[in-house]
Amino acid sequence: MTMDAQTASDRKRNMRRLSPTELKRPKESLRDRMSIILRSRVAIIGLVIVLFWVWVAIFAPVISVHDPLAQDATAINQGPSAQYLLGTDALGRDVLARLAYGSRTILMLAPLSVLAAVIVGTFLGLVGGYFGGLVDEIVMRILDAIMAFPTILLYLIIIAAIGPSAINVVIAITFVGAPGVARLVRSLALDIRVRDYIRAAELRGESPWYIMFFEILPNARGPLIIDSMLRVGYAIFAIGTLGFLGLGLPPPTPDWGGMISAARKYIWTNPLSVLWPALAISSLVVGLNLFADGLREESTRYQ
Amino acid sequence: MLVKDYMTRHPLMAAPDMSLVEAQRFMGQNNIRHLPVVGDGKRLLGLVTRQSLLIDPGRLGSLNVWEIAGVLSGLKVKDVMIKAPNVITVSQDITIEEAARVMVERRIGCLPVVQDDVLVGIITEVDLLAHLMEMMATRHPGIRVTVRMPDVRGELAKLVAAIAAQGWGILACGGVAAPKAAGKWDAAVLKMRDVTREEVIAALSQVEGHEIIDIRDA
Amino acid sequence: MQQSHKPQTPILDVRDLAISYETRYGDVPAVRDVSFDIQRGEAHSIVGESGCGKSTVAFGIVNFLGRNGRIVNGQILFQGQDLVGRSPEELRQVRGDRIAMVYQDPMQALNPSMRIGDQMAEVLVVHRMMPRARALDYCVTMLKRVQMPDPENVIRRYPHQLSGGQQQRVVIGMALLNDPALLIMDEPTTALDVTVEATVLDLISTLQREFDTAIMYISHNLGVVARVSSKVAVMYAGEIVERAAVSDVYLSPYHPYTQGLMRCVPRLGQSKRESFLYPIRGRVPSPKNLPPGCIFEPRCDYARDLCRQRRPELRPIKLGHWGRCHFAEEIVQMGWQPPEDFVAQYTAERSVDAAARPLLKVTHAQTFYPVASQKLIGGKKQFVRAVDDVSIEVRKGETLGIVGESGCGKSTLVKTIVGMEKPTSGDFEFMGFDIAMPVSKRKLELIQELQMVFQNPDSTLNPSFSVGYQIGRPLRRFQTVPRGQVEGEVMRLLDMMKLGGRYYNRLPRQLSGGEKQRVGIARAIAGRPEVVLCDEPVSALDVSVQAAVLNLLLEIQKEIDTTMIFIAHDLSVVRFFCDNIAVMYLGQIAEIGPAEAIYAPPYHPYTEALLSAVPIPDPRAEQKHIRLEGAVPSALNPPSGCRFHTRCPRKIGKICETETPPWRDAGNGHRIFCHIPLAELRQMDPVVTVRPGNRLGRQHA
Amino acid sequence: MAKYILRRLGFMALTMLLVSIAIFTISELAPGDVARHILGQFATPEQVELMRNQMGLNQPVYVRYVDWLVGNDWRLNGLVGKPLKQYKATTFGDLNWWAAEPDGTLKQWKVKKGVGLVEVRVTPGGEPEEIPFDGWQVDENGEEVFWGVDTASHVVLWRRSSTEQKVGPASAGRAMTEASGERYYPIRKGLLRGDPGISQRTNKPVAPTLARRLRNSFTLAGIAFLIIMPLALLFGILAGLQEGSRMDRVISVLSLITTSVPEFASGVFLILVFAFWLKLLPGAAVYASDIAPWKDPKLLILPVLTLTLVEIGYVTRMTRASMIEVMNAPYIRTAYLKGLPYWRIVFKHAVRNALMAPITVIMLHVNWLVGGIVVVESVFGYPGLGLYLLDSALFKDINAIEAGAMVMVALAVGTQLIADILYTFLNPRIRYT
Repeated sequence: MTMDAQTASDRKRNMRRLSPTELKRPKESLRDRMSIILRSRVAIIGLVIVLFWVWVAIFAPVISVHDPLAQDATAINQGPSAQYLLGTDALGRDVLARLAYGSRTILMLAPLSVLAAVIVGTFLGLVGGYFGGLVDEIVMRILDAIMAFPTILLYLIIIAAIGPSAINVVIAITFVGAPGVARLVRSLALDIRVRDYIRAAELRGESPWYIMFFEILPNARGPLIIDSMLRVGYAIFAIGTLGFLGLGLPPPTPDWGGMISAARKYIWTNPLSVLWPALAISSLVVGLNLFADGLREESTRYQ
Repeated sequence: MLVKDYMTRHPLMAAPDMSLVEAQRFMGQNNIRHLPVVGDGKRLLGLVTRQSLLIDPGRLGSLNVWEIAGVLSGLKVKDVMIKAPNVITVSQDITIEEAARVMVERRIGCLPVVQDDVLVGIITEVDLLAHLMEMMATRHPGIRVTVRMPDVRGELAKLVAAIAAQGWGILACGGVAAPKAAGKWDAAVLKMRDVTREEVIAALSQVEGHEIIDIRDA
Repeated sequence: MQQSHKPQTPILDVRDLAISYETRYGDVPAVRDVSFDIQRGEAHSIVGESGCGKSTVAFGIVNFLGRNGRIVNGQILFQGQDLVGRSPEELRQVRGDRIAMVYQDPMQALNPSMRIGDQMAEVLVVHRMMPRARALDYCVTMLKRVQMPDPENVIRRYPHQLSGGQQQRVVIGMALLNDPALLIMDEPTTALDVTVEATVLDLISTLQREFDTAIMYISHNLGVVARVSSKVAVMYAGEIVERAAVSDVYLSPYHPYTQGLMRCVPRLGQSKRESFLYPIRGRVPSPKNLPPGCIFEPRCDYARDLCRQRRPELRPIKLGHWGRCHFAEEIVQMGWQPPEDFVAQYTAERSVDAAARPLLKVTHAQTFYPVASQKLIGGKKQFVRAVDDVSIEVRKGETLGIVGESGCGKSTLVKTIVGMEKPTSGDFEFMGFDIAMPVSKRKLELIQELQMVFQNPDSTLNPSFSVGYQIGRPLRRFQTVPRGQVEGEVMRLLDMMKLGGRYYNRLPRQLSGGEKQRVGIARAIAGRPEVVLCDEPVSALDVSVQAAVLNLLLEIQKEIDTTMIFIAHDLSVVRFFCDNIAVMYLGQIAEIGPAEAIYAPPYHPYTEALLSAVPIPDPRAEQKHIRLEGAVPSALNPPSGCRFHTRCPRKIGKICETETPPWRDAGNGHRIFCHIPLAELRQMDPVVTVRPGNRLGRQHA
Repeated sequence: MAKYILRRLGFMALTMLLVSIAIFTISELAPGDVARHILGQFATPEQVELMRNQMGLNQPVYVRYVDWLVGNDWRLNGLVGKPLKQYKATTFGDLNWWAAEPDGTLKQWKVKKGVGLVEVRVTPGGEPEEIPFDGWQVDENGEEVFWGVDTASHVVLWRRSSTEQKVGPASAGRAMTEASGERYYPIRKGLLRGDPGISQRTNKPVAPTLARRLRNSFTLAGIAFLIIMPLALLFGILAGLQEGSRMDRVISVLSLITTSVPEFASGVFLILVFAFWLKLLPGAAVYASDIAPWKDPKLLILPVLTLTLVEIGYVTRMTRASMIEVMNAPYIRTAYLKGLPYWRIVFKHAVRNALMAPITVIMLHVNWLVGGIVVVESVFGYPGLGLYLLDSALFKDINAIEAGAMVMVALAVGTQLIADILYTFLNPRIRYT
């Protein structure tokens, strides 16, 4: 007997919750879905935070008057002033500008890498989950091996091998994230593939690809979407970590993790320049997770 | 003919915290005279009877009317009940006459039936009377005849033989020493179905030494 | 008789109970105005279709309504005292001590990580403060009383190590440990096989007498109710519509809904040739949206203006018979006539050409599943012999029924025929082609001719696609109609399913169970297959819906002359619906033949036992009492000789254990796989006999 | 069960093998190399080439891999013509390779300035002494050459002509760039024989450093784990007991926030608050290499706290979800309907089932914990395994990376195995065959 310890937690509930299930659930329109979001205060707070950073990213040039790369030798490691609202870093660069432009980087890379991970993971998960047998065994063994790896070690090795750059960060995060997505999709596919409508499709002689992508995938989208949103949070987390460890984007690029790592050395002289990026990345991840989690809680509450 | 066949299973019961007022109403509404008091798991804690509902006036002697009302409404079942060790109980595997003996000797009207301290039922006077009633086939119509005979071995057999000779069946039969005639035995009830009074008299009067002292349709 | 002098206080007296659930759409009344009482030692059933509030009443009594449910009105007098408004601690003392409950799915109800003994003993430990060791002894005694084999061993096991029937015995034993005054049983046998169900029902009756326990028995199965209880309350949409002694309700129901229910279920022995099922039209109203007058008015054949305006009360119509209908007396006198068009529609007789070449012919089919060896090293590979040497033939236009307990291989057989399993050996011939291969290797034309209807309405449709798309997909794939006409054909199919075009764009979640099943049927017949395999198509449906779906299948059969293989575990339905029946046991066919022949002697001993176990919704029916011992043996290592010999009540000796039985041909295609000579089999008494009497609404049959 | 564990151990060995191959391959493909790192930006190509030669990097990657895995002394002793042996000659010296004579004396050779090749000889227990060398052999070209063992554990091919002329450091970076020999083969015992080799970055044996770092990391993670587990399980159970209650919402949101804040950010916050503003605690955790971290617990507080903050929320949420699921299970309904007191239901029926999922997931989470440790160590400069690995990776110090990675993978896969076995004990329904 093999066991899926990872899925042990998200085992399907066998029992319907007692009461309200007896009532039919009415049709869910877009407005209903919006109302789900609006009903959860947690989700709203998260959404506001995320939207704030999206706004910052879009209007970065407006928000910051300075060039994020411009160095001002006369103002090194300074605290907030009228000229530099949030102060400057060790090279005399404007922290505010770097924060604003840094949000662009991170808000581009994180969703991109998650998208890539979801595409790869979904494909592998569907193939493994639907075909089962040897194919599944091989795919899952490989993914298991990747997942058995300490994540950070994986990042280290990948980045060490292909060198730090934006695209490599995306590749690394995809590589690390895809097995998780694959596992999720596989467990959903395993659940869905024994449903009668899949058997009906097989009895129509449908091709495996049709069944995977048209019969199974649409029914897995709910958990997949929420999982992806949580993953964006983790991706930001990871990008920040890579930046902090010096494995992220190459130096002059504004990158929150890198900013923290650089400013960490001057924490005793210029504590604020390390505080700002730390606050920025924390708030963004917290916002995203609050949003995703609020949404999940609310969408499962009445089921 | 054991207690477990005649007792009331799952009797009404009360929790020790039930107020006395409520218990009174409860017994009245459900027309019962004995209320076993049980804790969790139906463990017998005590028994409330009609008598125990009557409060000893000594307890209230020094109180004024308002105080009396207050005390009465504050009284709980556990304050007035006969506490468990003092309640006479029986096990469900004794015979019904044994239960009757206990009740007669102790002059009590009810016996909680207990197994491992847990209340399994209750047997009351009414249950015993019901038992008597059933033994005498009260519900079934027939000729009820009381025959007085000498208290000698073999006399009942003669009587039964006489009835058997007629091909009749006996619905119920019970005997007791004749209350006012020494040396005689009343074969109290011989209840028979589908016969007439005349036929019975004719048949039984042939038995020597037997005397029909009462015969009626019942 | 002895009870008459005892106090008249019922064990349970529910008065005007109303329960509501708070949802995001506001308060929804789940149960309204429910009153009934249960006397000491009485078995009282509550029967109704799913979602009518039966379980809610039960949970209301034990105060388990969840966070959003509450009792809004009424009293629950238990042993004379009201449970509504009592403190949680008082209620806790009552639960498990004076009121116990047995639930539908025993596997789910037992804690998977605790030993049976501990789970049982804690009831005594908590309520009676009994020391654990003594409590365990007591549990062993109790397990003996519920006829559990080897109880000393069982208390040390975990729930998953017991069979379903044993688990249910454990749950029943646990419920009875504290000698409760009231035992609530919520569909306790629904998950069990019919033979196990029969033994559990026997056990319940025995224990009820022994413990003098009042039983509130909740079920949707009219047959089970008739067997276990003396009184019954019929619930509909949260209200009790009729309440009386079982025989009164079954033989002369007053309420139109009860009458309708009785007309929906086929009686054992009826067949489609001489009788009809009359579904109740419409569907159960949503609790959010109840009609202002009588709740049954929208579906009632007798509805009048008064019914629309005023809600009827539950009133005594005659002694001990309560009904919630304004016109109960009139209705009964009027009698019921089926709509004329309805009768005309279904009376046309179909004939099967017995001499025709079989459309589908399976000979010596075997389907085995390999099982991993249990040994550390080596070990021989073992096989589950799910289907082992089965031969069947189906002629055009014929319906073959396959019955048997779960695990008898009926599903595997069908899966092998449609190509979802690979046969291990045997010949599979369909329309002259060899089909002993999985579906992926078959030609599209062959695939088209063999389609399937599934059991579970909730999973038969893909929740992401509209009804129209899903019915249209086989049309496009098999190119049954030219491209441009697909939509029209889907509309036609929807009409045929009595759904109509407005269903075209609906998503499955907007459909009721019966509607989903109709769509599933439409999808199966869209490609105009020769053979449709139905895997328990109505088992998951409520009886009123079941009748409609069965009628629909009959209609399809008539209109497009489809051949069908019909799997079911309900022997009445199979008898009603099928021309020929195969009874399967442990991967083999025990008896096969025309439907009417299966249900009359000569029987295979297994068929006889099955028929004896079926609960029949007719209090006049008398069944022989035959109960099978033990559980179905493992298909990994089936018994030698006759596979049924381990449980056979008519075993004749050594020969049953050693030799494969011969086929006894009883003529007319009726064959029995048994060592007992045919002459002897013919002398069996019929299992079911019905005392004569009028059956409501079936006079014209 | 035994079969299952054996299979899993086999799987673990296979994973480690694949990982080690992958790391070798990747580091081979990666641009730049360790020699360049060691010598710095201004080294000449010749110096780099020399360095690579000395480090054995010129050999094919598969040879290096096999050497790393199973050692090469058994192969190299053919070149020297004598068995090779490890011996620690002086109290403070390193464990070095020597060529062993049949009589038990051990020999090394080195080039002495102005003298040429000399032989270092030692008898076990005695002091090493230098004696003049005269063992040149003539090769097929008629030149005088010699295969010997140098003082830095290489098998070296010396040529008489070059050893006597070209002497003196080609100094750049470390002194090892002295060129005296012609071919270098670093001698190693191989990982499978318990020797992870010498760190190319520090030029010290990997094993002792790794052990010390591992001990430090274990201290950090162990303390954090001891704090996290009881607290998180408690919070998770409390929150899960009453889904939607005020307590649940507070715990859920707080745990979500703490998990969402990356370690480096929360570390920074903690430093700012406790070290910078309140001046209560030191802001870094730098230890001398031979001091065990528990000797100075004050330094440990902030790193442990950082790690705890991030991890506690995760475990709490896990436990909460599992608890909610269990509390909705039918057997809890059974327990309720049996009339059990609330706390008995919670402790006897719910908790054990509810802990099944979190405990296994927490064990699996060790991966994540390791990642957290790297960052936390990096934030506080804590001398743990994570930081060692990070530095080694940035330096492409292949021996250190490989050794560290092996330890981590063994840890990760091992905990998974433990998690699975634990699960079978918690859940009687699963018995491995």
